[in-house]
Amino acid sequence: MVSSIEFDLIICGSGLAGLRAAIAAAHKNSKIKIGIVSKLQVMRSHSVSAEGGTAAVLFEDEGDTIESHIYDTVKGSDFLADQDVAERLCMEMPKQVYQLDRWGMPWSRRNDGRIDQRAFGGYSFPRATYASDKVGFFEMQTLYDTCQKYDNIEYLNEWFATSIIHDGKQFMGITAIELSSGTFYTIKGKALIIATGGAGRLYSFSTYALSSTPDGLDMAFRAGMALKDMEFVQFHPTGILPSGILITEGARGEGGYLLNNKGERFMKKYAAGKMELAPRDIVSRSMMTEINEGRGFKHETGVDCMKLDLRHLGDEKIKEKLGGIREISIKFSGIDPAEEILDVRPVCHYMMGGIHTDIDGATELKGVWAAGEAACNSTHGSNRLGANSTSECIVWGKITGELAVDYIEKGIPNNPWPHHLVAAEEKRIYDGIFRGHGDANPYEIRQELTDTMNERAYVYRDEKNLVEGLKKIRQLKEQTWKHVDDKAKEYNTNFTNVMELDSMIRTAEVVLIGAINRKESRGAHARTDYTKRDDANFLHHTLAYYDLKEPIMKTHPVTITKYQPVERKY
Amino acid sequence: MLRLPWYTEWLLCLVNKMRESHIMKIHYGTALAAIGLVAVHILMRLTQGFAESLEYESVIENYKFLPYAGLLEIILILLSIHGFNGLRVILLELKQGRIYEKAVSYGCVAAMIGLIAYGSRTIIMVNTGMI
Amino acid sequence: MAQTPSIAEEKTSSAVSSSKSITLRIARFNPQKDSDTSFMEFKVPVEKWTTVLEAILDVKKHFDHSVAVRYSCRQATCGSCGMVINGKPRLACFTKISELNSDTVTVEPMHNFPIIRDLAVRFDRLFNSHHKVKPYLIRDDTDVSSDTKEILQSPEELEQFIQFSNCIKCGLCNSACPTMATDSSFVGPQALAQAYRYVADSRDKGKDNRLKIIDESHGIWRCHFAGSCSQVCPKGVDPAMGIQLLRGYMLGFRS
Amino acid sequence: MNPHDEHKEGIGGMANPGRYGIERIAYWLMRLTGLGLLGYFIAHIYETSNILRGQVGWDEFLDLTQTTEGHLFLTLVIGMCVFHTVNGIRVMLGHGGIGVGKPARPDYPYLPASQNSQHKIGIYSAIVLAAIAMVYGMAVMFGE
Ligand SMILES: Cc1cc2nc3c(=O)[nH]c(=O)nc-3n(C[C@H](O)[C@H](O)[C@H](O)COP(=O)(O)OP(=O)(O)OC[C@H]3O[C@@H](n4cnc5c(N)ncnc54)[C@H](O)[C@@H]3O)c2cc1C
Ligand code: HEM
Ligand code: SF4
Ligand code: F3S
Ligand code: FES
Repeated sequence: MVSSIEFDLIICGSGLAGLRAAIAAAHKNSKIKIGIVSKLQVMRSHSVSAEGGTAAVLFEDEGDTIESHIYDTVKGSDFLADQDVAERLCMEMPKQVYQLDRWGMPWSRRNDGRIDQRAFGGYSFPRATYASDKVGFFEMQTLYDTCQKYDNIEYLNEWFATSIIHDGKQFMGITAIELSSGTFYTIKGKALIIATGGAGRLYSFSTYALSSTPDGLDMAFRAGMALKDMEFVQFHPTGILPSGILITEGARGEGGYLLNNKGERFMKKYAAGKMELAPRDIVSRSMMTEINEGRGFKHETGVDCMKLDLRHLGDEKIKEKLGGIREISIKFSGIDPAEEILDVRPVCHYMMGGIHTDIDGATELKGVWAAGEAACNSTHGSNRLGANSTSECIVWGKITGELAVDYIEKGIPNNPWPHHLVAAEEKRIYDGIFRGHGDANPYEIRQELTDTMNERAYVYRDEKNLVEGLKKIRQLKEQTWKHVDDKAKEYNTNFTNVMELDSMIRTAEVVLIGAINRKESRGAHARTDYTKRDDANFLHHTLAYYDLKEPIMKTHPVTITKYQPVERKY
Repeated sequence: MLRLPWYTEWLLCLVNKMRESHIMKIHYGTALAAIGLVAVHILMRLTQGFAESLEYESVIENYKFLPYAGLLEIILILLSIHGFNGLRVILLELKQGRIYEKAVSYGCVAAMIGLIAYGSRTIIMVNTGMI
Repeated sequence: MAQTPSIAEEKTSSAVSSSKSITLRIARFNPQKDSDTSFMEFKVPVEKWTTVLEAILDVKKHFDHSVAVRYSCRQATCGSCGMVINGKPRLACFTKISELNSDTVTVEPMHNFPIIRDLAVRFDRLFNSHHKVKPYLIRDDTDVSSDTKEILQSPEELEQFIQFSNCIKCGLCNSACPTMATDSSFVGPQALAQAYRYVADSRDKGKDNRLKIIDESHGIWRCHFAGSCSQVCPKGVDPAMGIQLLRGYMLGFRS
Repeated sequence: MNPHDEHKEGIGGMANPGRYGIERIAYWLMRLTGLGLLGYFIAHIYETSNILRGQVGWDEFLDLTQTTEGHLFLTLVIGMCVFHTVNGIRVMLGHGGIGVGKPARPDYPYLPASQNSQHKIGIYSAIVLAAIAMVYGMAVMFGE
């Protein structure tokens, strides 16, 4: 018999989105039992790494408008955002910033006591609400601590979810492994919110936590839900060398310069109006163009890079507003940004794509919602603006949390439990992976996969490289890496690592196929063989459905309300 | 065998109900008060000359001087409270468990009272000339 | 178009010249199977920026997949990777091998936390203690309505608690504290520092409530200002300061 | 119970002078001197109770303590007393939140304000004063 536990609402993932959903649900109904399932200890989620800001319109009295936030988001998305969704984000956000304030968020303050905001890429008003340069960390802390108020939230720390169980009509539960004991569980539930975050570890040069693998996405994918717009991967201009840890856009927001080897602020050539604060896709492309045309630098590891100059900000301002990156660069790169220039390079930073949802965060399966980076409700289209992601997590965390409670309260038909699906899942992971055999080292396969993605599907892409990349991924898939050498039950991360790899291979395929199919350049997807945006043929979302052989690709229309696509210039 | 005085039970009950902050305030208070009093005690020995002060006659004389006997009694009480509470703290941190912790608390209070009673006996008996 | 070369390729090509290697000793222990801790030794190549975590993951990747270790952010913000490195509690991802000045690096699980396996320890007690001190703003109007604005707070007021807000719940302080070494009921520096964090927040109204919670026999008074917590804290939280300031309220030195 | 269940560092870890600097030394000196003084205090009460045995009993007992060992022991007690008192005052000030620094934004590399020179000086003074008192005590006792 498989061990089994039961909740009303299961929240899979405990980043900003997951925790915000938990609070919303617990607050709405103190009777329902909520279980937060996370493969990490709840408060260790990747969201703690978010640095720069959370976008919201707070200073309407000083000239900012919600309308402008909406338009900046839509324009930033290269018109692939669903405009009604972007509108919902921008309308809801101010309230959420104040809500966090009331829960104890240590927002940075202006001298008059109001919450401060800083400039961020692609916005026409400084509206990135910040708390030094540890926004995500403080938000996570605020949400985790606020969760402590509610007795109906249970924390399943270090439980690795492996699959979604449904009967074809509605959600029934999930399967998961409790890491500390190695026990395989079914967790029955009436509703599920997937908040498993992004998949940025598909790339070896990445700002993400090492745990940001696509197992959550893949779980939904295998359960029949579509992955949307996966070809759009954001590369942040400033990943520090050699670690790839992020230097927040806030560094440029506070006035930092990007320099080429002639000592020029080269952004004047590419986005004279916004300079370093153009949207990320544009800055990253500009940097790669400079490097490709020979105006870059070589880091001592041999990697090409550009320079980020913060020296003119002065020691005090850096300590006050950029303390976290100061710590990171001194510690990990041995450079004090007040004294020396930093070596930076575009780095994998965000997945615009994710599980296909509607404006409410509902997926195609009844009883399942998705929120945060794991979801793709199409707020960000083909390029997310900085600071809009934590906002999205918070807004749709709240929305999905409340909707899931509504759904549970209405009562759900008690359909028979599909035992065979649990048995099949057990077979898949234990017979297929845990007891597998082979001599390919899964860790080396993972390295090869992420290197391939870095090499073939980076800032600039073309047919040849993408096809090569896909071929390589499929070769790796065929190798005999499906085995777990660690035979112990307790805390077997070797096992979860191989399951992560399994999901990475499938997701990498979806990214590459989507990129091959999209024969245009839009937002973060820049093809050197199709350099123009092509609204006639590609103003649509990409959907990918799971199939045994290869994903089935479809398209989905973009919702356009007020803003017709125009050329995107900064 | 030393018999515990009648108020032991009552004190134990009180100690049981006290907040830890009250206990620790007493701990600090006794320490502070002791600083001054112990200084007087030692200085008196030194002014009399250390060796001379230990002569039987002078010790008896000291005890019979009521204010000094009072001083000794107060020091006795203060330091017993302070010292045994200190011991309680150390023992409490060394090992945990309901029964053990109860035993430690009660044991320390009992020892404290025992020591006070024993020391007081000396003072009172000498002071009232009962030897 | 000139494609960018693979970063991984470049890394390996330059690694050969500059790397040296050290001996990494990893404590291995699975309470369900073993009777005692043993140490396994591995020779790992290191660069000047290699962190202890990277070295451990290198072992996991190439030599022994079964090393049990907790990690995530690799940038000292998630608090996963606390362990005892060459005798002192530190974050593995925030300790460079080069700064240890030693050819042998020994890693052991944190003290004062029960071991799950190898370097991974149980945090239940730390999380429970944290929960116990009511780590959230206590006030009546925590819910917002449509016309709610922020509660004004000056930068100076923020300064009163921001340092304690930096706590990543890594547990290093609890691992270093001498009281924790024998007292498994002590709330511990982590939770006490968080109690102070909320008490010192100008928006909070729960001071008396919280002071009461920590005023018990294994509460705040079991701290003797040994200061080890602050010495090992990787985030500058300084729990020792927070605890003494908190106690200042209770002794009537502050209000 | 398996000792690893809790994996507490135990008394050995409590002392640990090497790893945590002078503050940790002060911590366990405070403990040891406290216990030592308590031991002495009990003995002292017993010692003085001999007065009840009259002149002969008192002198008999006094002779037992007026030896070189006895004097060395007393010297130690003097040292313990001075250290415990001076450090006790420091600790009480610290516990009251005095001299432990002010909360402020920490800048990397983080130097904890509570581990400051004021308290270090306090600890060193306690040790030095204890040493002086011991020398003085020896002079008085052996100098006769
Ligand atoms: C370095 C960095 C800086 C950033 N800075 C900003 C910024 O300044 N502003 C901004 O708006 N955005 C920023 N972002 C983006 C933003 O941080 C993320 O998009 C956001 O935090 C994602 O949160 P999430 O809640 O969706 O998921 P995450 O925080 O990624 O959490 C994922 C959760 O899912 C759980 N999980 C995953 N798989 C499983 C499984 N199989 N079983 C169980 N649990 C599972 C994990 O344990 C984790 O709890 C940044 C991103 C990075 C990488
Ligand atoms: C007169 C001056 C004294 C002062 C100022 C003083 C002060 C203190 C203080 C402040 C503590 C608490 C330490 C802590 O919590 O970290 C303490 C502990 C202690 N004291 Fe004293 N004390 C004095 C004398 C004595 C005497 C004479 C004795 C013996 C009877 C004694 C026995 C103890 C014991 C056993 C402890 C517990 C040890 C510890 O917790 O570290 N003290 N003292
Ligand atoms: S106070 Fe410091 S050492 Fe302790 S848990 Fe928090 S961050 Fe870690
Ligand atoms: S180490 Fe422990 S004793 Fe107090 S000052 Fe820190 S909590
Ligand atoms: S891995 Fe996150 S703190 Fe070290």
